[in-house]
Amino acid sequence: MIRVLFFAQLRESLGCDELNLDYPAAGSFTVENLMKQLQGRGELWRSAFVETKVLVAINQQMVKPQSVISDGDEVAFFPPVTGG
Amino acid sequence: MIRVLFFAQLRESLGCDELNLDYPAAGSFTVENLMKQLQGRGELWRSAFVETKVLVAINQQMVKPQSVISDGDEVAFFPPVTGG
Amino acid sequence: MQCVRVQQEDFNVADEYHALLDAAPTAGGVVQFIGCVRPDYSEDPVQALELEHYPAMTQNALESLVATACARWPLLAARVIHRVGKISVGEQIVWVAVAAAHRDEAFQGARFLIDKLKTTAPFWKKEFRQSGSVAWVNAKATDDQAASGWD
Amino acid sequence: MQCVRVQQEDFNVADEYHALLDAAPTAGGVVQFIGCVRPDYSEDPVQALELEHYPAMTQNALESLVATACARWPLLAARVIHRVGKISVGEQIVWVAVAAAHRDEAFQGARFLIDKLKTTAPFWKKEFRQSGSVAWVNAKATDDQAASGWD
Repeated sequence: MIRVLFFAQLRESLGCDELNLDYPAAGSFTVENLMKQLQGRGELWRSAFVETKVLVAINQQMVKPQSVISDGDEVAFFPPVTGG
Repeated sequence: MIRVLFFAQLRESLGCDELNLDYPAAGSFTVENLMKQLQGRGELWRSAFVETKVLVAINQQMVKPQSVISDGDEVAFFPPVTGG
Repeated sequence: MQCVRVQQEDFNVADEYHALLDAAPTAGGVVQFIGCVRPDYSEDPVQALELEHYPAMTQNALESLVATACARWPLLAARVIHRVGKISVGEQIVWVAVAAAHRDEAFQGARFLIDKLKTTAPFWKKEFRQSGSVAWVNAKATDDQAASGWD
Repeated sequence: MQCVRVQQEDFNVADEYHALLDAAPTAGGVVQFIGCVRPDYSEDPVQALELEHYPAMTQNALESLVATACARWPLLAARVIHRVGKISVGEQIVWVAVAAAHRDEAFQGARFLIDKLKTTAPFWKKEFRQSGSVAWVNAKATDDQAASGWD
């Protein structure tokens, strides 16, 4: 199982703050693989991930798209941060 | 007349916080000229101006040794500042 | 001593400053940065911001920044407070404070913390304008440049 | 709005910070630097400093620094308070604060003011140690370097 979270603009444009996905059985599963899978959910999802800059964290640590996701991880997608 | 002030270590080593000197009659009178004149007051004065770094202000503005002193000016000599 | 807080309530700079000094009695220099909701004088002025964050990550992200700063400079204390939720124009958003023996470390540490916070801590601002319009704030390229200057 | 004060009494950072914000209601970033009498852990520790100054020059020198900072960066407010006379270990000596629309100007303005103050404002420190020994503090080469970095 992977818990996937969305924040800010991304959460609003997807109309979704959280998904729980089955962890794929075979091979190493990266952030890029997950993003491709999410884009397959429809045009809304495709454009959200392709047309805007999206950052990603695994278990609350910022990571790169090449990073590998393990079963049980919390993966968060969000737009560039604007705090401070 | 020139009012000459001394601060901090310089004041203490000279045992003098203020002098009032006649303005010399002839030519342009620079800070360097004044320093040479003060060094002529004795060994204490010579060493205070030769062996330590001395800053100078004319009328409360930091100036260079080449600056010209006018009659009526206030000239202050002091060691490098250490505020803040 | 390090201390990071994420909270809805406003904070009192005086209390925080004194707590910082108590934690760093040998400090020679203290630098504090306070970020406020800046009024703009557009035709449709901003009246408030709403700050969303990623609660499970925020505290860790800020603590990790503070730890990095303390490893990079000899800091005696480094603290961050960041508000979330609705914040009106003129109000305080963030407080970053660093105490050190000398001013150079204090300035560098404080600047590092706010520069990195702005590009790595999971906060997002939404602007509420007088007309009722609501829009997310875009990240600034200048913030990315400031942050990458420390790498 | 600019404001420079040279005084014997201690100052209250909270009051000064709020007065600064009142003078700069459109500020997005405020940077404050506070310099304190740092305890040293030598065998003969410093117990107090005495700050001598050149009264006729001090106020002008600080005002001129603030004016230079305001000409160099778009600052909304810049203030300096510097104490003179006897100051004990742990007490505050100097407060420099700058408010600006953005943090970069605020950090640069504040750093400029304290760096230049340390090399151009006519203050001199004398150290009083536990044993009763009294000595003038020497100027630091690192302060000259920091100040000339702005030229």
